[in-house]
Amino acid sequence: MAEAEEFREDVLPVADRLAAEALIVDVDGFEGPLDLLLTLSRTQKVDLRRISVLNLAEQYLKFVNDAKILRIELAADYLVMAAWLAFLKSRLLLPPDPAEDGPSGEELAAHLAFQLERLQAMREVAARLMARDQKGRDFFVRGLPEDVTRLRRVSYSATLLDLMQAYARIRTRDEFRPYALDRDSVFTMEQALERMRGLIGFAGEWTDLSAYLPQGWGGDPARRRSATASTFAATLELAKQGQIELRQDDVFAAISIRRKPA
Amino acid sequence: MSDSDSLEESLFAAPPLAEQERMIEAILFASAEPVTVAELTARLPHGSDPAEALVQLRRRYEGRGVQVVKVGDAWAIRTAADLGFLMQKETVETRKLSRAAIETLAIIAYHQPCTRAEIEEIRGVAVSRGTVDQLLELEWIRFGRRRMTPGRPVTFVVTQGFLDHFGLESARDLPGLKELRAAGLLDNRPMPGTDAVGDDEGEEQIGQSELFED
Amino acid sequence: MSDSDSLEESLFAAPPLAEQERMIEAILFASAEPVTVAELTARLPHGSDPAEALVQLRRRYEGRGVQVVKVGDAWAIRTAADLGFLMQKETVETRKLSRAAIETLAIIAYHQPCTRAEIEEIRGVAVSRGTVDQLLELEWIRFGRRRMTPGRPVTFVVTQGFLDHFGLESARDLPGLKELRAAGLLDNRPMPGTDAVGDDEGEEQIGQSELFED
Repeated sequence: MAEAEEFREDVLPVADRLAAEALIVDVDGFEGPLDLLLTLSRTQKVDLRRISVLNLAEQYLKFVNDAKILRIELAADYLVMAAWLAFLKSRLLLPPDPAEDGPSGEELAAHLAFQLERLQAMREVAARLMARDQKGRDFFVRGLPEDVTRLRRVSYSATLLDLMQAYARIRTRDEFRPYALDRDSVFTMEQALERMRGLIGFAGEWTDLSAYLPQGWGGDPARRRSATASTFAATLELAKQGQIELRQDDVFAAISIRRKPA
Repeated sequence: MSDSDSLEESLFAAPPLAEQERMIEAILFASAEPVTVAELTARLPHGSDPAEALVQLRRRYEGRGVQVVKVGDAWAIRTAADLGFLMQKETVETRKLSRAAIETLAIIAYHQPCTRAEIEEIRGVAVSRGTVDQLLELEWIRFGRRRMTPGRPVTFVVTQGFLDHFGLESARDLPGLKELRAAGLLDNRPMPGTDAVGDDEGEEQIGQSELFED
Repeated sequence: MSDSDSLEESLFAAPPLAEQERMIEAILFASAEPVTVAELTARLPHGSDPAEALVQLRRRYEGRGVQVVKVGDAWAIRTAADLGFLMQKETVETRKLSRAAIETLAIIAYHQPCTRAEIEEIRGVAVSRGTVDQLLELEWIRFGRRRMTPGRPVTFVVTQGFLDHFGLESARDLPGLKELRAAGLLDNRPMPGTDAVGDDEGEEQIGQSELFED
């Protein structure tokens, strides 16, 4: 049986041989080894259920071999498939060893045929799906959805993608910086507020805000930024409560504060 | 039934069926998105029966320029597909899907719930970054229940938006689904010699029955 | 009319009036703006008579839930005036959730039950009360059991409403970090030692926007 098929391969019509060569050039066009096998299987011109897996394995191995000769780099999964098909071929050709466990060559071949048939079937239904009438192309939604404005409700929207991206953003930030360190360079608004409450009693004169930064937070830029931000936020809060006054003479100029005169 | 009963009923009587039909017609016309029966019930006067009125409304629009269509458990009005040629003005240019994305979508639709590993097993190639992302972004697929197998992988299922886009009443109406099932091509058949995980088979059955439930 | 004229006419025969009516119905439905008779004439097959078909279409919708109405010199389909009350629910103003809120929500979803201190530890900045209040108001989070640690802090968990909104069956179905990376969502991760400053600035801005959000 196998010999007959090999013989048949030798007398392939020229057109088929050209097609086989075209495959080589086109190796980038395949979506993985299974796709390549499916394409090769078409040259057998039979129903996928009647395909000769042995013949197919040989076609594939020849393809990989030709690619080697032409020095075409094949991706690893193509080579993995080649190794597996070589194994399958030996299983199919050699008489079964009764001492050996595991599936028979026929079982493995049947599974490969199943995989090819399934991939082919999924391609066909995918094409049928895309050939269906589609919204926005063949049929259309109301062009002028009506909104009679009487009740207005604000709804906050967020998609799952937003949520996952937010989480990814946070976790990526954390991956290279242990929490302990983060904690060290964050001066919270609560801390700043507590500190400022104790200090404003002494702030009778306009004083630059930077003078209120806690000790040890002025050096490292990250720590200084955090302390500045929280101290500034705390002064805003205190200003809101009417305890202090803020002043900034110009855009981006230094900010000064003082206790609100009684 | 006593007189007082019927009096009470008339106080809270639902509008006549024809009137309910008008109301549903107005609501469906006003919305670009499918409206669920539950939402219709909430918006119609107390005691209305949208399901019944929908049957009539749907019949009324048979053969007309617009159609009353079912999308999962929701309803919408859409233009008749044979008139698409008139609508060049309304056509929205959709981003062309790659072959990988189309196949991935089909695999999820026919095998749902479906893990990434299963998609890769069927296509025989890794699912590239962004393919799943693109389908999620189109809101054609969403995350389903996690599979109760080692690693508890996430699964994907298709959405109402998918059904709406392809004019399907439910996932059961996917073209060729019955034939594929009959041919055993939707079975989860493990490679001979590898241990099938018992749990997985159970899940698979849930998956398939899910496809066929209402 | 000469013979050649009538021959030409039959070659480009206009569709029957009923078919023209269907076409106009579909066009009026799908158009974002009222459509003039001139536009209809241009879009319908040659030889059609939109004015005549419009009269019929208008009559067909008499007494229905929607009406074919004239707006200036153009035509549109509109809700019947007496059913306007049904459209109240249609007006929902959507706003995007702030970055602080979505991050807080994500942390609660992934780490629930989760205390405020834990959220702050993970985000690296203080969580304003307004952010938590907003999420509570949206009914996406609720209070969970108190933590049995000093101070007995309250915890937060996500709600069924959250799962419904994000199309999840359970919070455990959220993809993990590895899966996020596979989906390409963890692309722009800063390499160790690079642009630590930029990263920091970003964080500070989050903090500030959060403080001034309410």
